[in-house]
Amino acid sequence: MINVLLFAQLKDELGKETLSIEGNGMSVAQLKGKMKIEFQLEGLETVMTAVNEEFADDETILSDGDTVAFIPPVSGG
Amino acid sequence: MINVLLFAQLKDELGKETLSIEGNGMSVAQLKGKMKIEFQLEGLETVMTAVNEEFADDETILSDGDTVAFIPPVSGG
Amino acid sequence: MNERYSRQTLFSPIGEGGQVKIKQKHVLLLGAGALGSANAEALTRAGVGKLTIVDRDYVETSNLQRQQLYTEQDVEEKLPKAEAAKRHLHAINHEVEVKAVIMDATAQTLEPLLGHVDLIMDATDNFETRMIINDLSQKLQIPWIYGACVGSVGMTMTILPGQTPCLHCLLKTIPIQGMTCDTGGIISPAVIMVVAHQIAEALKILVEDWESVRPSLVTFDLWRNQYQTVRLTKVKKKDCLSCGDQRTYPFLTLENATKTAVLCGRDTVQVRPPKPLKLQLEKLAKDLNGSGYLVKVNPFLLSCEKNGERMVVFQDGRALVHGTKDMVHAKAMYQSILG
Amino acid sequence: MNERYSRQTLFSPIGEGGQVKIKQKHVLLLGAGALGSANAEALTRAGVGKLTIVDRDYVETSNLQRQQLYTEQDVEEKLPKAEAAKRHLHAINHEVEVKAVIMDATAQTLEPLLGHVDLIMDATDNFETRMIINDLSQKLQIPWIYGACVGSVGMTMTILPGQTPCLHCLLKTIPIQGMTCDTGGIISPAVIMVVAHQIAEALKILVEDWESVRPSLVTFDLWRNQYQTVRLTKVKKKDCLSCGDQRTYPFLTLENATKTAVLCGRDTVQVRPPKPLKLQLEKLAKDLNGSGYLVKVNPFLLSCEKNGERMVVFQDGRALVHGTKDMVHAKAMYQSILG
Repeated sequence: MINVLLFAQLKDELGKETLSIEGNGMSVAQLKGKMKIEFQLEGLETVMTAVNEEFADDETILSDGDTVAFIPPVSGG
Repeated sequence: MINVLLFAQLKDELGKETLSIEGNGMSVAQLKGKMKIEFQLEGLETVMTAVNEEFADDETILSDGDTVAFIPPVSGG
Repeated sequence: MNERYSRQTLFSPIGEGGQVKIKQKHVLLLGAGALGSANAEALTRAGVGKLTIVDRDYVETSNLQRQQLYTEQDVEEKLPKAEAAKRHLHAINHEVEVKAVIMDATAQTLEPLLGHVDLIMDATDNFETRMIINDLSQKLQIPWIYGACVGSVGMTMTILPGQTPCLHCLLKTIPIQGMTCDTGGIISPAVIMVVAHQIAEALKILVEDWESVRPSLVTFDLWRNQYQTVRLTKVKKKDCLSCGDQRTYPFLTLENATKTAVLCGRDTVQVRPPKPLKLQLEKLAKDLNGSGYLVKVNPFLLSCEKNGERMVVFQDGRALVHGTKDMVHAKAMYQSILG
Repeated sequence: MNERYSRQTLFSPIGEGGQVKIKQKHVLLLGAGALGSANAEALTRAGVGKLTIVDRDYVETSNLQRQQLYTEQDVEEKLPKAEAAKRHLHAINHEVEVKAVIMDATAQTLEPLLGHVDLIMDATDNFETRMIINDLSQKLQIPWIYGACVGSVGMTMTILPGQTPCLHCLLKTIPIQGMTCDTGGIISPAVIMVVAHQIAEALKILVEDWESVRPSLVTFDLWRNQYQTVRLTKVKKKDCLSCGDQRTYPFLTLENATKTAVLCGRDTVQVRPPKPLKLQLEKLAKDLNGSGYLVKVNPFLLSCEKNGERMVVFQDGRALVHGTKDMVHAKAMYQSILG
């Protein structure tokens, strides 16, 4: 299982901060696609992703036990 | 082994942020005593202790794999 | 919609309803130093209804490096901080009723100010006063927000009476000989990082969004790139003398307060801690030396001098402040060194 | 010892030597809004030698809730923010040389200001300008500190040319349709939390304590009690067009800039993004609706109106701002909505 951490407005969209999801061997992009369908999460295409607190791109392959954080980029100031 | 995290000036006193130390079955107070002798760390009596990110008192018993953070209390303002 | 608060009411956890609540609330801010001035500015800009600021000090040159609101003109006029803050706050937001109280905060002087107060913000520089706030908070059922900083380090925690642990549950004894801003220095990022947390918690409390109140203690070090939250679920003690079943509010009694007395004919104030301490005089000497004091030390006492003022500290914590008859000033000087 | 900075020189990673270095440095601050005014105040109090502030905007009532320095008087006088900031900063610390530049920052207008600049502080409100900063930083070898906030959320990252990854390594494309302060609102704690991190990093860079510079991106949400650092060790790309081997500094070219043009005789400015976008107009309409705009939307375009100003946005990102001939104002309005 992959541990998913949802930051900022994503936490509100899903109604919780963390969840576990099947994703061993998936890429980050595939996980995003799966979450988009299962939870109707909008705007996952443009969020930053951290895998185990390390910045990761869409091609990164996930393994059981990984923690994936989705972090919306912020532009205001 | 116990993972020890040193905060603020304690990090400088020891010259590093983290270390591993034998301490299975010890109390927090005993670990403090051991660290005082081994590393000549001053002022451990008055620091706050967190075990696995949970506030802990001197009597808390430690197990292998625990992460113990020593946090000096701050009074300025 | 009030245009002034439009970006704050747009933030959905506050909204128009939250803004109305903020406007109805009265916050007492204890201290108008680094944490105090920045907290005062943020609360005033946010549109709190009434703000009472308590401080015993006046504005000095060395404050300007990190204390918001104050200007060189305030230093020149030697304005009391509470009064200087009030003037600047009025120029920022005349809608907020600011009350400046220039006094030394003790259990006895504070309690009368706490009628109809919804929240106490801690911006003091010592644990003795915080323990008084903590007891008053429990006695009068007023939430308070602990905040403290030194160097690049800070710490904060929200206390809701009847719900969270209190500061006394955490600290069995008042820690002594911590680093203070007078010995360890302070950089402004540490100040405003604490204030960021305190104001976020304050806004949650003012709009009564209790579920969002942070349940943990936060500590950080911005220079060493550290940040940690510590859960407090096991901390609340049934036998705590401040918030437990058999509470006595020990820090509201005179015997637990630092005492000051003018020594007749000697232009000297004696400062005495509530209980005898066992100071590490050598360590204290080292800290003070690094911070520009002229220090002499022997196994029994430490003598330090700066800017023409001299203080002698005995190993049991008793001190003599020479060259003054002002008890508030002497106590402030004592606490600025011993925390 | 200069009494003003005594508490800062007491902080041993700065010390007397660090204070001398801070005094010798020149910082360019881009933006004098929420992040900008607070950064300006902290840098001025810390005693930076020279501070150049670039901003295109003037002070409005809705700024006062979170933008430090500014007063009701500034709103009344409709002072440009850079100029208002300069006046307040002078009263705080006359030793700092503050230069106010009132202009729209583009690659072409910014580059001439960057001679002898030691550090660029980001206090802008959009990614387009940040990508320009990022390219200029790489071209001229000047460190910069990204900072951004909205709602109770913030993010910051330090970029050292030749050492750390750059913003372009992280963001392959400029994200569009992020929440902005005009659509998601903003509370002051989010602002000052970002500023705390930015100023800590700035001080490290100014005193040349390179080892202490934070190697990770920080993100937080103060209302939801979240804080996370993200390591960036694998992010730096050899083929990055901004910092890689074959760099072209793409954001310094005119073709990659948002274009504005006055439409003759129509009192309207057309704003065009560098590349056609594919906006989710329905989502944008929802955000704007929540923030006090009068919105109409169909599958092809969105029309929004507030305070007598009307903007029409097409699905490809092109927009018409009606009721003005001021291109800078039109671009600011566009970016305040689209980020």
